[in-house]
Amino acid sequence: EDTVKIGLILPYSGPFADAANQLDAGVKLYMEKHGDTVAGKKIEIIRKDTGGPNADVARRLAQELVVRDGADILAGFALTPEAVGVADIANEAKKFTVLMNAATSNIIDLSPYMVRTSVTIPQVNYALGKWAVEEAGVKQAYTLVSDYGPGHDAESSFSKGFTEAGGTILGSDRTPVANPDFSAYVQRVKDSNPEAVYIFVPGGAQPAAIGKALVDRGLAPPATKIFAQGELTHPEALESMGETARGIITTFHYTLERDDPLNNEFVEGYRAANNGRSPDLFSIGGYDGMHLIYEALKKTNGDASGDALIEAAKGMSWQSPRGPMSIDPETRDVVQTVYIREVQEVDGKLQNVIIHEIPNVKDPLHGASN
Amino acid sequence: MVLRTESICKSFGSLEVARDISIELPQGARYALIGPNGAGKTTFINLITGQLRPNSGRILLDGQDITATGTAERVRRGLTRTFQINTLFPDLTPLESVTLVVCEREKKAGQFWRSLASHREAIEESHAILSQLGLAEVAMKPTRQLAYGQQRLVEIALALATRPKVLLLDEPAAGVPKDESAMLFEVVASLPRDIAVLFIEHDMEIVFSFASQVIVLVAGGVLLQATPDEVKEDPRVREVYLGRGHG
Amino acid sequence: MLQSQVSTPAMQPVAWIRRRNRWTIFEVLFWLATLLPFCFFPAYLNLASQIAITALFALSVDLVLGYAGIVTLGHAMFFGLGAFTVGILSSRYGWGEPISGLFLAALVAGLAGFASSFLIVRVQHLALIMVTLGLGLLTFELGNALSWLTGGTDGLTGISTWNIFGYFRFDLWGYTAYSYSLIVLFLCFLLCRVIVNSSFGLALRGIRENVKRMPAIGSDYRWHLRVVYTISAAIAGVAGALLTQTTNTVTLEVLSFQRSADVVVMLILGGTGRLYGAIVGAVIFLIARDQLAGINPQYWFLWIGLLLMFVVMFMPKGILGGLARLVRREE
Amino acid sequence: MAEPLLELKDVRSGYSDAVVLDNVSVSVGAGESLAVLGRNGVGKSTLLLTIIGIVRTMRGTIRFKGQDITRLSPDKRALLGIGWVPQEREIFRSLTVEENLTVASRPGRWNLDAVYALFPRLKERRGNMGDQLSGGEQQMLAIARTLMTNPSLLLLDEPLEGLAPIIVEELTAAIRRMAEDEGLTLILVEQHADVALRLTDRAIILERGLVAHAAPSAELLSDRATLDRNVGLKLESA
Amino acid sequence: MVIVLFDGLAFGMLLFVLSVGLTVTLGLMNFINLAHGAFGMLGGYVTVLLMRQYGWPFLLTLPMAFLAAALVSVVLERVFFRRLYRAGELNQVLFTIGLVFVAAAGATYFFGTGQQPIVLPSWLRGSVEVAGIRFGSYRIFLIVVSLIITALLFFTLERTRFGAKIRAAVDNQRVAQALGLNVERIFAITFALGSGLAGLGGALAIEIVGLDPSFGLHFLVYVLIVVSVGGLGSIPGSFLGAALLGIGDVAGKYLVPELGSFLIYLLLVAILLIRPTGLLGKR
Ligand SMILES: Nc1ncnc2c1ncn2[C@@H]1O[C@H](COP(=O)(O)OP(=O)(O)OP(=O)(O)O)[C@@H](O)[C@H]1O
Ligand SMILES: Nc1ncnc2c1ncn2[C@@H]1O[C@H](COP(=O)(O)OP(=O)(O)OP(=O)(O)O)[C@@H](O)[C@H]1O
Ligand SMILES: [Mg+2]
Ligand SMILES: [Mg+2]
Repeated sequence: EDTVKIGLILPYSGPFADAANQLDAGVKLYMEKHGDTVAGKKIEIIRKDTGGPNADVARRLAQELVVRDGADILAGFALTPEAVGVADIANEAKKFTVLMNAATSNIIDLSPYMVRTSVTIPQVNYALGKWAVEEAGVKQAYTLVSDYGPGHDAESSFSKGFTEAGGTILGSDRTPVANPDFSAYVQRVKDSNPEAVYIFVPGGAQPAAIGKALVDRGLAPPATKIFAQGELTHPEALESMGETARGIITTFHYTLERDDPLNNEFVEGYRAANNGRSPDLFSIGGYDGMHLIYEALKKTNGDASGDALIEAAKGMSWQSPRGPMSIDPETRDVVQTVYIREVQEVDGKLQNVIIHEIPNVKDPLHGASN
Repeated sequence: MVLRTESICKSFGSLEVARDISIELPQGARYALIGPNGAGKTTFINLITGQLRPNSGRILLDGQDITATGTAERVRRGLTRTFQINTLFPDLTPLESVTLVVCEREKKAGQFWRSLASHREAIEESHAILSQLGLAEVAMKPTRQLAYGQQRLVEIALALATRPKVLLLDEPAAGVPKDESAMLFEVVASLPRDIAVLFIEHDMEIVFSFASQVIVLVAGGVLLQATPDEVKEDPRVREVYLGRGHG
Repeated sequence: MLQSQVSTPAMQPVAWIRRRNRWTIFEVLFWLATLLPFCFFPAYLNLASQIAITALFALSVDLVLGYAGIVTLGHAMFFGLGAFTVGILSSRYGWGEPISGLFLAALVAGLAGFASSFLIVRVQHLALIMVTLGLGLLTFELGNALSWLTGGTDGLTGISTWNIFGYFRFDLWGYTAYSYSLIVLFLCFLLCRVIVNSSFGLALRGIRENVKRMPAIGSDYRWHLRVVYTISAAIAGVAGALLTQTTNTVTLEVLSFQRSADVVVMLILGGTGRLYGAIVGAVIFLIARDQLAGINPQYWFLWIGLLLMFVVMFMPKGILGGLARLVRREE
Repeated sequence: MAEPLLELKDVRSGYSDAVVLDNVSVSVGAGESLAVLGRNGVGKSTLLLTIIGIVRTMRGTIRFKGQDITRLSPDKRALLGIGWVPQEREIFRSLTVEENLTVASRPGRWNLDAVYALFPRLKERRGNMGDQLSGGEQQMLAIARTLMTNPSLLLLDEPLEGLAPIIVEELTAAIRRMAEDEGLTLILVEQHADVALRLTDRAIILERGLVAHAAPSAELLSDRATLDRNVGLKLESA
Repeated sequence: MVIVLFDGLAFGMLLFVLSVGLTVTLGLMNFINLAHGAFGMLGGYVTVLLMRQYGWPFLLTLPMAFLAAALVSVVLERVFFRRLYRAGELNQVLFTIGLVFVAAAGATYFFGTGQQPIVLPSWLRGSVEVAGIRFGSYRIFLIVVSLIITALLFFTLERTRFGAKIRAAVDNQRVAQALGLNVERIFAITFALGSGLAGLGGALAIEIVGLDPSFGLHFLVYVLIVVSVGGLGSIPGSFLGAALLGIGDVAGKYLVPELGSFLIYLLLVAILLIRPTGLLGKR
């Protein structure tokens, strides 16, 4: 056997196709840069489409990858439920499984063969909650999150950090996942007139919509601070929001504009390969996921068995375009720098400017539960 | 009296289509209901059978008040009608359609565990009804492919299959050629004497030869109830309905 | 020479009706063909199992859509209820016995079907479609709101299904999964076949053909509709339960509009009102999807879309309808 | 002699699964009126449907006003001046009575006033939706609707069905006026053979898809034997 | 509370512009056009392309969005749809779903899977303050546009003979044809009108709901809700239905946020159970 087969399970079609594409582009970029052989083995990617959040399909695809295609490594997983669906298979088939995006904390507990190279929601938001009180001096806030798993996680971890540092939450609302109009919720926020509002919505069209709704009501920095996870100010959303985005503060593990040679090279390469489209959190998750696989294979000398790879992956640390990162040897989860950014004008263009860095952040829930 | 209505009233908006209609239908009745177009004849039948609810008044079947009873229940109690404008099952064959009616009547239609073919008596009964109406040849063709006149006959077959006590026929012979409509009315006439029949018909020849009593409805109200001969001679009826030709 | 008056040679009516319901050689061959994956495509057994489950789901929809004329865009509601019933039973209460799970799922989904049938029979046409859609979406949102019970979008974890009869273990290859799904599918199919060939089935077709006439022939058609809707919901629940049991996962997606819509598409693709259409539709759609997605994970739906358009243009009664026409032409 | 207004030559037509008419040749001159008689299901309606173009002509030709219309679509034929009154009325349900009348109207002698004068009942019901009419009113509307297109050839499929005797009287008078005074050409399918024969100049009897008998109406009216044999119609003795 | 009503109305008008085209194709023509959203998407991409690539002003792109969708629909209508009018609703469902898939693939191929933001002219951005309440400018714009569309359509479709012709052709195609109506042309024009409106709606909606290849399916549920609640084929019905849904949804979310995601569906089911033909529907 001279090839190592990686089964890449992603929602290439359906509502999350964009996430899959961006992630896939990260994977491709890494392989272009580093070749498709490592430790004497040829790397072969087998792409499988789940068509949306489809746990049962993801699971079946993993099964097929194992029994039919003889895959050695399972990777991808843009969506939490799909990772959940596959955990059993990873266990039973003993396959090294790399979560390149799925961001719910506890999924990694489902299988000892899983590692994560993306981020967890508590990781960035707990830090933001603390920072908001301690550094930004905000005393009370209102939270507004999408009513689904990640949103709930975001709400609770931000609130946890925020209250632990001495802040008060004035109120929390949850918006329907597929919500085209935020005016009612924003009006509720306005009624309670908080110092700051914390937002979590999935990427796509909603960030711009909620951003505009806030500003239409006069809920805008500096009068009212807006905190959010990084999706809120992704490049397309920034463009659509325009001026109104100025001053929004977000927390994230990856910042496109971070001026760092590694990152600049990554962004340039990425744009060149993707019609000028910029990388995002999915891209970096895929990119680093491949890095981890390559490095682990080097370490095992090409041994692609799950047990060998997972041992190799534990404790691995490296410099990524996002900054320094490592794999926690105990939880197999990602440890990395969290960036607090503010939307500011640079060279006449609005972009996310890093105003604070918190190094070596672990997933706080894991810290607590383990 | 098998069927009695007491002061039935109904209006559509400002249009009064039934004013205070009280009629009685004894056992074995062969009554005709005539009147100008738009007089409210079909509406009256709709009211009796429950497709429409009266604004006021009562309907009694066998002495029991059925004003609030649903259509299906009225049919099960023996009050059946046919439609002026064909209301059939286009993709079912006449045989299937009539068998369905028989099964409903025998309360077998809900038996989802028994195959249709095992309801032998029902199928044979419906075939007999169709044969009686001269439809045996087309009984196994989809209803939609039958000529209009044949479809009219299927309409009657469906009604007969409910074994009604009171049969309300809304222009049953419209579109059926003369000789066949005569046959049709012979079938109706030869129904057991305990069935009461009320039929709407614009063909006076049929009315006068099959009806024992004629009810004349004009503008939603009963103008007159009388024997055919009396009706034929009544100047008011001639004026609004018959015209000069009949006499 | 002239054909207008010439009809089929007189046949005994009972025999004519019986002949319509007889098992044909095609049917026997069809079911034998379902065994092929065991011998020839063992690597596809997991797919085959999911196809069987989807086919069962489509079958339940055919019962209401193809026979009673109820176009539903919310049937995932019952599928999902079945799926969650066994999922919750296993993950929260530790009961993973499969057969009893199926019955429980059928019961729960059937009850929900019966309850909602009171609303369903009150409306027709677009309103009916929209009410089913609305109820389906409400159930989905309810599932989301009860995420403490359902696990929300992330899904339930910790489901484990026991061996069937304490003996057959669900293996990685899917031998057990497919055998189990196929047997359940076949049994439910037999049930459906009996139903549609009964006088009740005839009443359903009557409803589909002309609801307005039904009360005038003394039929309590709303009751018929309620019964068939309940049966259909129960079968959909069984399909959902199968999915949970064979995959040990269940997420909100089982309740989604997407699932409701997909199954209707598959059913129409195969051909409505003929039971086999449901199965053929699921088989073709899912195999095409799997193969096309294998070739190109990003654009497979282009080809599926073209397939659907093609079928409508050239086989307006679905694939089975088209085949039936070919066969008749041969005769 | 001038070319007839309408001429069917060896026409075969029917439905996908049954040929209904075969070798039918009929011609009607301008201003002439023709009765079509025959038993139930023999193809009378199909003949009219073939002329208006809803049923496809499989063989043979149809000429109208000197033009071959065999392959024309129904709307083109209608614009050339053929008007058809369907047997089953087929009122537009979601249009009001007045909209039913005006939706396809074309200028000419028949306008709203004229049809309302013919059927006062329709005027009373002008705001009703099409499906809220009584059967007879629908029949009137179907006739009036076609008249509003001011056709030069009128195809009537059992137009008297479901009408009160007094209306039948008025309508037959009107039809006679149209035929005799206004020179409208008429093809009338009617179960009441006597009425039909009194209204028309000539008659044909269809039998098993063929024209079994053709004769002047007056002659046929007295030839009860032929009628009885070919049509099975018992004539009213009115 | 005024602002909540205003926002509700504006949200309703967003639903209205998205669905008014479907009121024409589904409501009037009885054609189950699930590809409605695909035409909307087409209009959206036209606007994006014209604005981003060629720097057209937003307002000028709107008629283009209408025209492009209308033109494409005429071609499709001539080639495909006209064969489907009498093919039954299930075939229409299947075909148009197929078309949505193809459209999504096309959009992905040409524009990628990402969001396509547009930058509105400044007079449509931000808000206007009246009596201490801030009204979003774009929302005011949407309301005005919706009123204009409603008025125009109401007069062309319900007050002219053309509207009657459409309904006649839909009610009974063969009789309409036999009376001399050019049913094919009527259908083609109507279909183009409906699709054009879809395209316009898509273009107008980008600012609020964004645009990506899943647009075609994403709003299907909403537009179906509006059309059925308003009543098939009734333009004022759609308007009223959209306004009611919008206000109900926004006010409900404002007062009982926990019910947020249920509201619109609860309204749907409740309204249809009380009035199965929709608010102003006759069929
Ligand atoms: N759509 C159809 N498909 C197949 N066969 C049809 C169709 N319509 C009519 N037929 C058949 O064509 C034959 C002629 O029908 P048609 O309606 O022309 O008869 P008709 O003479 O007008 O009868 P009626 O006096 O009852 O109106 C009948 O045998 C009928 O069964
Ligand atoms: N749903 C309705 N809404 C308004 N008016 C209606 C409705 N249904 C019927 N009508 C009107 O009520 C009147 C009575 O109609 P009905 O059908 O009872 O007449 P009829 O006596 O049966 O006439 P015909 O002999 O022509 O069949 C008609 O003028 C009709 O237009
Ligand atoms: Mg009547
Ligand atoms: Mg006829």
